Amino acid sequence: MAEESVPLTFEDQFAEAFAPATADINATYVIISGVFVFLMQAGFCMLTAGSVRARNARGIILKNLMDTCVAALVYFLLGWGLAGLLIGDGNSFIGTSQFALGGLDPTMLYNWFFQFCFAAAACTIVSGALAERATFVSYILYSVLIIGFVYPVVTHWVWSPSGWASAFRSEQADGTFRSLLFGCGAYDFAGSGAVHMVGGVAAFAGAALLGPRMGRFDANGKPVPIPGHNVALAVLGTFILWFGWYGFNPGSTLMVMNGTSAIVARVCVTTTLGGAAGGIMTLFTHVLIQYKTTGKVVWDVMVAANGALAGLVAITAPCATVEPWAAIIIGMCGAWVYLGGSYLNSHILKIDDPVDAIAVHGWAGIWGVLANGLFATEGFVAQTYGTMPGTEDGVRLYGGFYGGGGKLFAAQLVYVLAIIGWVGGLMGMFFFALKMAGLFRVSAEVEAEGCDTSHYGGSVYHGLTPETGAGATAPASKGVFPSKGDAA
Amino acid sequence: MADVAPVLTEAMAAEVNALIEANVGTTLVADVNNYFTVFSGYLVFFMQAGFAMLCAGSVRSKNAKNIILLNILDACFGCCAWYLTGFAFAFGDPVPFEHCGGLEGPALLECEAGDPIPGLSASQAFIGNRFFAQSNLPRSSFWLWFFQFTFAATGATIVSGAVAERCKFEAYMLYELMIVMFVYPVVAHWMWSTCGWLSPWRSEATAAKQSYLYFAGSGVYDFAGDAAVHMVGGVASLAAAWVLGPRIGRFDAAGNPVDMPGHNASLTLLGVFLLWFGWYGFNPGSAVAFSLTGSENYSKVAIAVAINTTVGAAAGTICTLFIAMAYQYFTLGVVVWDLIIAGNGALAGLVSITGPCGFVNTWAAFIIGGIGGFVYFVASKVNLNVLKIDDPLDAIAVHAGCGVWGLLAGGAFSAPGMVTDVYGTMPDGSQRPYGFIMGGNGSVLAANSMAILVVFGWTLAIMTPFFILLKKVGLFRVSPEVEAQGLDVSHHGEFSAL
Amino acid sequence: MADVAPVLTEAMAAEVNALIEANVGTTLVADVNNYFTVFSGYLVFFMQAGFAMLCAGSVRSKNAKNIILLNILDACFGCCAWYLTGFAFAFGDPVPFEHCGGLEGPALLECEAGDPIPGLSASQAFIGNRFFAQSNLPRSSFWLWFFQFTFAATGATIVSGAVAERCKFEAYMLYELMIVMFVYPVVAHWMWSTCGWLSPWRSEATAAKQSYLYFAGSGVYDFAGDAAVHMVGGVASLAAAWVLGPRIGRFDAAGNPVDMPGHNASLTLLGVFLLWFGWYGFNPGSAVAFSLTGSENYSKVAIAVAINTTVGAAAGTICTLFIAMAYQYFTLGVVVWDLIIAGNGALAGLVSITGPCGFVNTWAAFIIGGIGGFVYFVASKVNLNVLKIDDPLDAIAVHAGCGVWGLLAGGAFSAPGMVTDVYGTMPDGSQRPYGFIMGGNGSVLAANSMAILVVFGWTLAIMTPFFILLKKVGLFRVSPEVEAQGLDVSHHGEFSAL
Repeated sequence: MAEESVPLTFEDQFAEAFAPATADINATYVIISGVFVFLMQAGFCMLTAGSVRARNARGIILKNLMDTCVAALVYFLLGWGLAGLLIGDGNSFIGTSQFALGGLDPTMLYNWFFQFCFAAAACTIVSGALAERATFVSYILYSVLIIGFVYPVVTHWVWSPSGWASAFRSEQADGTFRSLLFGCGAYDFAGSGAVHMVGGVAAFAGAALLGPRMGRFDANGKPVPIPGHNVALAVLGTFILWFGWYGFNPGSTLMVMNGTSAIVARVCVTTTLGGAAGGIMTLFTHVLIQYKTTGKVVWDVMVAANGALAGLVAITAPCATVEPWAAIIIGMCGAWVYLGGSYLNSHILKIDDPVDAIAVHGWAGIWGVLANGLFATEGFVAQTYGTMPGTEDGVRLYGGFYGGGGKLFAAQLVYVLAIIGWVGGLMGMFFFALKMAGLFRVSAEVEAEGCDTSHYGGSVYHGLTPETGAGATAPASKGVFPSKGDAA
Repeated sequence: MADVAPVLTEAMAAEVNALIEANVGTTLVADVNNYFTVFSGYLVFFMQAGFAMLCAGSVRSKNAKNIILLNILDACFGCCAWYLTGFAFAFGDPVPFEHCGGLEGPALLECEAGDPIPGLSASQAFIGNRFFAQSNLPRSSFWLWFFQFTFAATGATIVSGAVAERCKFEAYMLYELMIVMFVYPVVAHWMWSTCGWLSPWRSEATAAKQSYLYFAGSGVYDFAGDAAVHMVGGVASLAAAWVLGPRIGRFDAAGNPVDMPGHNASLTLLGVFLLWFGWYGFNPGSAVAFSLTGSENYSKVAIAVAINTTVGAAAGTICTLFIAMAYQYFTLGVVVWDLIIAGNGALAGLVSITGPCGFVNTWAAFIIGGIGGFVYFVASKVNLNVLKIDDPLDAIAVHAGCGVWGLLAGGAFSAPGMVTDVYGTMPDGSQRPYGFIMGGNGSVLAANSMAILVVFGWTLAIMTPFFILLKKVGLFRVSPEVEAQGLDVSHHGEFSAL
Repeated sequence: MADVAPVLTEAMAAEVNALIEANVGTTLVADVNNYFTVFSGYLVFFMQAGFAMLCAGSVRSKNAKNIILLNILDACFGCCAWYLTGFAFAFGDPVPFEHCGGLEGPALLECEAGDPIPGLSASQAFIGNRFFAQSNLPRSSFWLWFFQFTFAATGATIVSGAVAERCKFEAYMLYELMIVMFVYPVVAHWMWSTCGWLSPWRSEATAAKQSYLYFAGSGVYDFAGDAAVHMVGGVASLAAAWVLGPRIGRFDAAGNPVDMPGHNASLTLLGVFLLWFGWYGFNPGSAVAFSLTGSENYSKVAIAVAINTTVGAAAGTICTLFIAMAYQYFTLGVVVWDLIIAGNGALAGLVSITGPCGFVNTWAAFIIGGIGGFVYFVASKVNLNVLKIDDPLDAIAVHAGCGVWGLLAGGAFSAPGMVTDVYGTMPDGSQRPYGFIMGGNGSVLAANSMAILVVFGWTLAIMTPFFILLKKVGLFRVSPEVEAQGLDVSHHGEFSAL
């Protein structure tokens, strides 16, 4: 070491001496953050399990478990390679190497683990939207497609050093700089677009093609509420998700040393403020609307829980680049976007989304990406993305509200439209093909009875009589609490 | 080392060492510590999920949705309240020697040794006064903001159990704002700020306007918040449950308590486990540092805390379970191992060890946790049978009762070496006071007793009139019809079926 | 920085480097590693919550409270037992070179190279003998105590599933003390202590009184505890379930098994997810270090483990689900995707990869996890249909069955480079033995097979007589009336409604 670079300075010495420890600490940080993100699988599972009727809970839990497993295998074989997140010389559309982790430096493996957890999260968003009527096989096929192709390509666009929408585009081999989209690239720090919108748009395509559950709309086309069977589970899921978000957002710094812990702490703060503002604003807006229309005041816990999630989704893209006060505004607007999206879905488009995944992840995700074009501050952008390559002053573009001009907003908008087009187009075709093949939806009899008895080895609850409340939400037909039919 | 010829002069080596220290201190170590603290904050945040499940399982199913909503809003409103004024009142202190920034060498030394910090007022001992809505808060302090926010939210959520099944949703929101915006931050300031009048973190600079340095010669030893978090929450629960009155049917005509078991023991115990898990952020995280330059293995503080936490909880659970079994055996003649009592016993042990966890040996943690279980059991019986206060989750007995015991135990069992590890030595280099059982004098006990008194006084003095006012204007309690029917039907849409 | 001469000669640079290393190595890196390990311990502790939910959901509702109580007491009694003797038997070894403290330079070298450690006895290969009740345990080793406690508690809790719905509460407490105080620590000592007779961590100093250095030339490669944790728990489950006999109604008059599904699959799967989450502490944490001075990117060990853990679980789940589906399709002609089987498959994959996770490539983890699912499925059928053992949670098949497979897989798939990363080279600087499929010889397989045999022998030899004794004195099983009625009503107060 020493002989290469004599004479040395103290600075060199320090850098060299601390480098191994710093790298290791950064790697632990990413791994532990990834473990938190992994727990979001449990959160999604509990959220959807509690949000469906008891007779379909077992199936939805199985789908959630399986998409985790499928994500691990498929992301290993295909997804990571197509995402090409560490490859600077890939093309701007898709990654083309490191399939099955071949050729990946072992010291970089932590990135795979972290990204796998993200892929699983993106995939599992859809399970709720297709709940109670999609077949198991179609869901597994969907998981393979989204993890193996659709999702990684989007992440390549925005997070790879060569992606067309990426703000990380770097020097090419010949020393020239790649041009950035609108001179800035899209800022999607932790994935409002790449993760949540992908899931939300796929959910939209799936739910639209699958059609509503029986009885979701009455003869006049008015939506009839089909509440879930277990609020405690659903809110447990929400809390676990929020907890996992502390791996999702702050973990996306991918490092904690060399002063980045200040960014990490700031992301914690903005994430918290965004979620809190979303929860409060959604609840109050909902109460207000309800009071105006029906004259009753009802504080609905599931609305608050979804609102908090919408706030968290909205703050996911801008969490590192906005001021704390802006996080509150973004979370609040996220609440309204969520409520508007939910209304649009159920009352105008007549799409049945049992857990409001489209509104929470799709609509709030769009808002989160766009909000970055408005609220990103110059200083935080520089801190997060570094100086602008190939320019003299090194200033990156920042949000329109700070006088940064409209180019960043334009880039964010193009990025949003590209995701909608890509995911909506591909997944729409795929779900349509499934539908044509008759693989997509369970038969009407099975749906009426609930999928668990016939498909998933019995009811989720065994040996219980429905408690007082169960009758209100799910008719106590033989499908709800049957004795288990055949041997396992 | 021995093999290398000493090319560096002694002076150069010393300078290199100083450079290393400076370098390690400002970059690596600060980052590692921030990393540690924010992760601990995540675990503390997860305690919200624990409380939600604990409460949801412990109430009747007709009120489950209501109490879960209270719990999720705790986090949301707590965050806003902490943003606006909470952090400012608690930690809005002038930074010592901030005014020396830019100076170097002898000028810096002179500045540091000089007069008290500019901007320090006498009121600073009582309440912080800057950083409202994070204005001017340096980014390098955001980790503290986040970590302390999770504490504030945890403290506030304690009350939701005590007022369950009968409190109006609107009243709870007002209470939440009140406690996180003002009541809790002030107590936290007293105990933990570098300026607080009971704090052992004071220095000659921050205490400059007062006549003493450490209260009772030691300051209050409250490592992770028995006084600031648990007692504030527990005493507020006492005020709330007392003003609110018992649930319909909780006491029969003769005034004897009637059992009202919760609807789902699995959820309750899931909540206990989540809380226990989160406590590993709460207690060890309160070290707020894992590594210090110039101190070998500073991590031993946080690790000893983790062990004490485990041991305290284990001892609390076992003691409570056996005490409850014995009690039932002698009164009713049957042997029953009550799960819910055991779960509360775990929480009692955890609360008891929260205050002294940084200062006591492992064997002492067994004793503290075990007695904590006993304290909880007695406090719970007194509450119910003597004071006739209806506390659906036993929040008063667990958090106020065991919080008091934890502070007293800190005065008794604090071990000299461990106190020094946490607080350093006295300004004159002598040993800090420690527990009287360990051979020290009574100053820690005196200071901690003072903390108990002032927390009781402060919290009751503010929260009782507040709750009475709410009651007078008819905002506090739901109507008897709604209560009989369950809050979920009328206020929160449909039933939580399960 | 500006004050110091900016340019160093090579010799000076070396000395500066040494200073930095000493400084960073003893403080920062040690602290960071402790942090990593303790944090992993928290996650492992959280597995208690996972087991509690898994068990609660998998039993009938009339026994849910009982089994949750067993699970919370596992942590509590486990803590006491580990404090008293567990840690001492497992890791109570003389510290190598402790006696050289204070020596320097050549004297130190001579001392280190010299005779075996004073205080080392031949029995040290079998069992540890100091640090009872933490006496004389240096605080710098507390991190190990805590981390290993969470392992002991996890191993013990496995049995609660196998004895569910019929075991007496008092018997379970005695079992818990027995296994954590003695049975588990001894096995852990064999595998993981620097002195243990099967351990690959031995050195010439610690193995001085034995005729060999590594058993079978390699020692047992058990990274995170297939032998010590899962097999001990699984084999004890076998003994317990066999002595206890099946639940009433589990087999019909003809001896055919009758299904007894659990009451709440949501809770069961919540438990699976929490366990999987906790496993990220269990497996990667077993590296017990994330950074080593003098080794670049030591974190790669723990990271590879995290990935292998994920892959193993995923492969296990998928394989098991498809095997179960195919089996049902061929026997009954219907396609059913059974959730509970898939959940157990995830656990089977996790257990299978626990032993070899530090030594195998990612592709091997797929194979190990997948075959683990198959092993679980077959073991479960054999248990139920051939041995007629009633194991409500399939704990025997998952933990003992896949534990055996994991050890065998370690003998087959261990990759040379990864073994070196974990254990270093042989004392003579040559490559450690590795798996026979990877081109190595059979020594790892031989050593791991020996581990399987001795764990079976040791655990059965102690636990079977113990359980039989409990049965003889009538302490083991509840009366048929109580069993029929459910344990919750008679022993634990009211129903857990759900």
